[in-house]
Amino acid sequence: MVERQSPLEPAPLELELRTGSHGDFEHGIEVILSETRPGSILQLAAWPGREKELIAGIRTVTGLALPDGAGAGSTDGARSAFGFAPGKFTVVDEAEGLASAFANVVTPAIGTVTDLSHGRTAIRIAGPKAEWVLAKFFAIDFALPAFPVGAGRSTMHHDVFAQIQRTGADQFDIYVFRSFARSFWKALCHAGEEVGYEVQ
Amino acid sequence: MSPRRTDAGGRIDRLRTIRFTFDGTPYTGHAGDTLASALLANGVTLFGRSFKYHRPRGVLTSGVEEPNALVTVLRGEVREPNIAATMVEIYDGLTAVSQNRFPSLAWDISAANQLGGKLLSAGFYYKTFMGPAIGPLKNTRFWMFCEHFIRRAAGLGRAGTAADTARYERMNAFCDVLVVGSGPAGLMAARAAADQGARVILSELEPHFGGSANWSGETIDGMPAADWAARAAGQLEGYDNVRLLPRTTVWGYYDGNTLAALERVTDHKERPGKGEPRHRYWIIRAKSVVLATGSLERPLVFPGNDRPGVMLAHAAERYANEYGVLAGNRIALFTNNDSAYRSALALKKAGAAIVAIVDVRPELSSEMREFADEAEAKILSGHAVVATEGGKALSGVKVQRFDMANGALAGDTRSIQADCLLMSAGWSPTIHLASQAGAKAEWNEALQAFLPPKATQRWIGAGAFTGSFSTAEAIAEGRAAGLSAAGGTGTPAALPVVEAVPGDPDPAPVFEIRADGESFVDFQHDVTAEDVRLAHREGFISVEHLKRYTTLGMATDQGKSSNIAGLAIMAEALGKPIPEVGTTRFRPPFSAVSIGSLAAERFGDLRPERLTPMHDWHVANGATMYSAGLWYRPMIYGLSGETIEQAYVREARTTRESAGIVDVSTLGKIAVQGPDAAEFLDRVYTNMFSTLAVGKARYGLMLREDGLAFDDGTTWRLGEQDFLMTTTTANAGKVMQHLEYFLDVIWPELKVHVTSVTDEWAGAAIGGPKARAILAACVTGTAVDNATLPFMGIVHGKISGVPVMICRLSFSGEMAFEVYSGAGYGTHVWEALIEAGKPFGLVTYGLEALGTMRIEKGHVTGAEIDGRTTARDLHLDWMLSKKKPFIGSAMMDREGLIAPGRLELVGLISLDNQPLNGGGHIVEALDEANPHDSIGHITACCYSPALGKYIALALVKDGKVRRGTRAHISDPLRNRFGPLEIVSNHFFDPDGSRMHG
Amino acid sequence: MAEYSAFSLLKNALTGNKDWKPAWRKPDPKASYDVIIIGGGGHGLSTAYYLAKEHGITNVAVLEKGWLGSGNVGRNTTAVRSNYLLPANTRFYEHSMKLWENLSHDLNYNVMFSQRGCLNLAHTPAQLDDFARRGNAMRHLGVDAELMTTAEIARLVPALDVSATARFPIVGGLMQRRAGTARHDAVAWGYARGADRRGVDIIENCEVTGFLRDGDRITGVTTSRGEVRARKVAVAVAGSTGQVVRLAGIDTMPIESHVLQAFVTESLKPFINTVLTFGMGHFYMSQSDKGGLVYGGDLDGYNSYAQRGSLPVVDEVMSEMLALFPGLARVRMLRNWGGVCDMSMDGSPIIATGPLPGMYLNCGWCYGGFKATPASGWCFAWTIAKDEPHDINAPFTLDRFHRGLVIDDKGQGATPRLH
Amino acid sequence: MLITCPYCGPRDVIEFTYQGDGNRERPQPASQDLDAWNAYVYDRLNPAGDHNEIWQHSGGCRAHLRVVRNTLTHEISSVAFTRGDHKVAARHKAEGKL
Repeated sequence: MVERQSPLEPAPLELELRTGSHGDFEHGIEVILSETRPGSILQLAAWPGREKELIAGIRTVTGLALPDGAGAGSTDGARSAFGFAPGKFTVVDEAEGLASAFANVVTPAIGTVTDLSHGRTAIRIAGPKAEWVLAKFFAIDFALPAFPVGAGRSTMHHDVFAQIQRTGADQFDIYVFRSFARSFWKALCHAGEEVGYEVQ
Repeated sequence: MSPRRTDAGGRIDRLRTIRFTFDGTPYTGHAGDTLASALLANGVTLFGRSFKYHRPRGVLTSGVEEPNALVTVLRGEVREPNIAATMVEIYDGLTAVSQNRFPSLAWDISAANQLGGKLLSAGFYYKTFMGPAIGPLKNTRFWMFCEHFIRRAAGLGRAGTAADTARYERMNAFCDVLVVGSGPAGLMAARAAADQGARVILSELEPHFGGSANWSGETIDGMPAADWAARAAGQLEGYDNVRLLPRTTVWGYYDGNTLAALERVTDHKERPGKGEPRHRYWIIRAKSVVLATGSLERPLVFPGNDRPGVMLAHAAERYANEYGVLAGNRIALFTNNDSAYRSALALKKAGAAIVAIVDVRPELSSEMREFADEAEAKILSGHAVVATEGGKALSGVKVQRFDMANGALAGDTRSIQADCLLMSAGWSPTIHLASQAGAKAEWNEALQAFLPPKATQRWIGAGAFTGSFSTAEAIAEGRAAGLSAAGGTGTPAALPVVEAVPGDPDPAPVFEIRADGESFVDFQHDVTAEDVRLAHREGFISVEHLKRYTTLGMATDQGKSSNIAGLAIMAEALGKPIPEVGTTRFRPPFSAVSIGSLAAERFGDLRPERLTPMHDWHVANGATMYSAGLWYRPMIYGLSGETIEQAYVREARTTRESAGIVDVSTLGKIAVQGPDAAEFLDRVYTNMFSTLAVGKARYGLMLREDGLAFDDGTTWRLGEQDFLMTTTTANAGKVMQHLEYFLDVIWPELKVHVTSVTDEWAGAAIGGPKARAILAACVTGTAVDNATLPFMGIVHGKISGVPVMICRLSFSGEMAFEVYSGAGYGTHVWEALIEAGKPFGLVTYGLEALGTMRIEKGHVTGAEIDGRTTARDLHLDWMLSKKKPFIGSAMMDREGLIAPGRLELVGLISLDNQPLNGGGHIVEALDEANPHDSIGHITACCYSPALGKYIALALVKDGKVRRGTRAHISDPLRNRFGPLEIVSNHFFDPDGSRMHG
Repeated sequence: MAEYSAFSLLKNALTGNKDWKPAWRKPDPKASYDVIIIGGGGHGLSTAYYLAKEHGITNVAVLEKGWLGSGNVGRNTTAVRSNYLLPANTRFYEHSMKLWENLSHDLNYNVMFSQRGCLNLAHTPAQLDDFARRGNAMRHLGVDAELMTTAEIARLVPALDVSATARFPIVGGLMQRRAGTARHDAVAWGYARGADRRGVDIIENCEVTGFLRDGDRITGVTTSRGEVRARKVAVAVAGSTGQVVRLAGIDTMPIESHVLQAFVTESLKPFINTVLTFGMGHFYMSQSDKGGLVYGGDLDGYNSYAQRGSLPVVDEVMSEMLALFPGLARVRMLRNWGGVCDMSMDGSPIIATGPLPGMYLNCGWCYGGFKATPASGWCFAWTIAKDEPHDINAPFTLDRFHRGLVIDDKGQGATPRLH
Repeated sequence: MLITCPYCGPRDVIEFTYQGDGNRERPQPASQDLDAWNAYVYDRLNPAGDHNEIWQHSGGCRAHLRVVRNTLTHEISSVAFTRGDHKVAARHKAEGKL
């Protein structure tokens, strides 16, 4: 099978955007940046009134039980799902081919499946200063009580639209449009210099 | 030891000596000094020159409101002009220079302006410099000649042109309670709120928390107030629900309790840490705000009140108590209120001689008399200062009997020797943020000050900000404010005990002493009391007119020290009470904000770059990239030595002769899915889509509601309920919002989902006589012959192991195909196609060749669909379905849209074999000297390899009926004039035989 | 009243400036006038001035709710230009430009019109062609315009980042040399003084609370200072248009009121000597004679009558400023304020008779109000005096929207925030 | 300015796109009443006070919101999805599909 190319590769990228420790790391590394490269990124959208069936479908296929409420989500490490808009969910799997798995579960009567596996790039930021660095970009409250583990948010930084899921107490997965990924990655690294960052 | 430094006291670190320069002269100071305190300690009295008269000026204040002591701070080539010396913390190597003087601060030529004082009265420039009404200097010429010199005399510091290498960052913060100001009130508020478990941010514009506690000399909880404040701040540091922001000025109060603040992170450091920003721009969204911003002392207005050595009373007190610096050795005070007496005592204790306290009030309280005695100061009650003596430094003052009731002066003037005069006209609460937040301030007669307006947003005031000037009140109000801001019910910590200095907060209502000589109201702008009276004489009596006519309060300090005195003088002239003259609404920012901080992370990176999956391949293979909106696209793939025209002509010609391939990944792509998708498309497109068969594509046109053309593109039916819509690159976002609006607002009953999939697909358009053969050579899993893949047909297959979707459609007019694959496979498929194309002479082409071929075909793009053209203007009326209504159908036939004389799309052929310029106009008769009567303009042009001519598309008045006629290009801007023929926009292969193959 | 001149200035200086008289009287409203103009801003005052000067109609009252010139005439970024794309606009603004060029003499008041030029920067060849189209359109109407190369631009504005590596490199620009800036307040005061000297009553702190009617016909107004009658009532209230015509029972207009922010830095020594606009966003800047850089950007983009802006626009404007002038990062923004713009549905103004008999309408100025001040008053005065528009303002009717005769310089359609 | 999106919670105005006057009634698609169409496209109430307007949370969930906001103070008194907007829903029921 042909290897998918990441927008962060091939790397004509400057050194400080590549694997290694950068910025003020002598005083400790406080965030770790990586690209998670999931095999599947799907958008599932339910027709009004059919949301519960869709959520059930997500459970059937991924085993993830989504709590009630806007932006609610969950993750088991390999698979993640979260709501990002009324009746709409992002579902992610390490493996490819998740779309076909949903084909017979999310019927046209329930809603639609849109495959975005190539169109979105997944960037992970982890570490004690992850909230601090993200707060430089996004005007949303990253404090744990306001943004619990598993939950998702749709937001933007200037022209870059982003979906963010909190996948740990100090870990966030950010989904950005592929065409913006390189610019956003550069900005993220730049913002991380102050606290010392490592690219994995 | 420097002349003015006390032996002990203050919070400066006397063990650490700091070296810096001012105007090239090396000085030393101590850690904790500001530039102002350090220079004062070195006996410097002359800090700057005023704006208009270039008068010598010293330092008036000790804080953010400083109007006089402005300097430029240099960091290598990078200049930071107009910084108050009172706000600059010194560091080793600090280089500061004075401003607005030539050749030097001490000897400034423009000081000659003072001689013309009366001539240069307020608004004088409106009355002259108009010049003669006739002759060579008529109209604006004479004024512009004078303006040249006026501009050079005006202005303060000089801005740099060297790019600033510092970095700036933005920080989004959320909290329950934002406390602005860390005086006793602020500290108590933060503590009370934090104890309730609220998320608290405490901001302080100075380097140290504590505000007035740092210099009041009072005792709180049995310890010096400064120590109490330090302890309180230290305790707050221990809370993990509290964020302390020193050196942070909250400068803006915006809607929704959003506040803007500037943190000066490294201005006080020799050099920043790695990645450390110079300024951090905090955008704080607070559930509630406690405003504990304190108050500002006001100067008195009297002749010579601007001489270096004249200072605000509390400023001198601060310099003594906080920095261990004496503003003078022989100090006189001039006041209308009690607070100056405390200052006198403090300075006496610090080692200065207090030669006199001049008080406009006839009667003084016994406490004040005791203070004076303790300070060994002679009291001159019922007196006023009527003049100051000395040159660039004060040598003495003249005083005279003064009757508060009528402002009359009487008796002989007597001179008092002094090297420093301290003045106090009472205090004004710092209500700027509350005023920004919305309401009008209220005048308080007793305090002779404007008090905060009623809250229109969620804020609570505390301390001097509310007019409660005593520390005991401040502490009580602070705790209460913090408690209620946190919505707390728990019991707060006990109130500290304050041993306050006695004193009546109410000043006498005296702001100006009218005597001979210039009395300054706005120091920086040289606005005198006479200027205010002149404004009154000329009818500029509303406070806004006063401000604008005299420029009172428009200087860098924004009137912090001049506002009230100006109002008082105008009120007296009008015989009205001050509130009837009114106060101006304060606008953001509270104090000036670096532009770098506001641009923050976007400084140097205004917009993100948007790249296609094949971007790196293009760059590596010699493409010249072209910035199209946020995208980058190949313009040409030039060979060495080729001009742009040679390159695109080669690319276009080769494409028509064999084949060419172009990256079309930037086209907007929108998935339109759901049972009502076809119905929805019928409503948004002018033509039918419900009749489109699965596996087929169709060209579609959209109109705006007003009936004008909006966007075009092909839409592919991938399934019964599954469409892939393509839009122009430029309009992708607009079309998406257009669709979402109609689905969400107008037709919520339609079951349709729209999703942007632009980034999901890499797109390559391959066209030309050999295109099909090339695909046949590399596509597996499907045939690509005419039967399997007819015009506008879609097939699915694989290229080099990667699934692809191929649609046969043509923009170039050739037999052409668009090959879509997952973006992650984009480069892989692109390279496979190029490999397969080698034997067939496949060429990569860019935007220029793409444009050339579309012009030859007469296809329209954004240059023709420019928001002013209709489908008819573009000869697309064949696409307007009569079978159904669609967006724009009801309005597209309004009289103005079908009237004769509209600009219509035509083709142009150059008749002199010279290029036709984009943006050139069309005329029937040439008049190079004096061009007129344009009948239209060129929207796109090129050299057409297919026709061997320079051609263009144009929008021309009644263009359709002009086909076959001759006209001229008239392009005076580029001096291009010449004959051309107006033809149909379909230059090449009008019957489409090539693409239908 | 005394002429202003260097001589009168000197004479008064010698007598301690004690003899200066008010620039305009402060009369009480009379019971009736020939013409009432609602709105003591730039347009209302210039209308009164030209009614008196050009048409001999001096029995005129200008009614101002607050203090004279309290609206946009004192809140704009002072640019004056006539570099429009569509002929109707170019003709109108060029007429204004010609009046500007002699305005200080005409008014005997120095409005400091400084013809330092207006330069629109282009960042792609395609954009330069668009500017060429506009410049050529101007030239074909006898208006000055020229293209500048990047090198010429670098010489004119040395502080500008003209490097090819800039995110949006500068490839050239469109220059109108006769464009420039004027002292905004002085324009209001100069027209006020000029109208007053010709007998016009300028009445401040006089809010119009309703219209007097005789059937459909407007016969006067009720105000906070009593009833005032007139055969002709002209409305020139910019952002408040909707509110004022509503008093006459007209509920909807092709206008939205939006906030436009403006900014000024601390005073600097001469830094830039032209009016400059950025092509890849919305940013324009000039420098006042006092030395402050005066600049602005886009509308906040929502209906508002509050003269206060929002932060996102502030950040956007500053970012664009630094994209052009990286040296300004350490210069500081001193003051920021908002004005309420009457945004029309096609970005062009309305100067017409009606919509009711006896009523005359002047509105829809969008961004263009300040530079239009002389021509707006001139054309409006003509329209009021003759009960029909002059050729120059004939296209700016109220009914052009419904008839599909819009004058849409930006091609954005009925989306005011985009004009 | 903050707008409280019913789905995403309070968000900065920078995340939203203004879609204008929410009082405008779009005529039925097949309607030939030109005055009604013109009023819908060009005429505005433009009140000084509470304004019924449409915003899209384009930088978030992308839903369209019906917002009542005071144009004098910018105070927002109500926010709701336009979908499930009873007025609109009722009208569309009445209209049927087309």
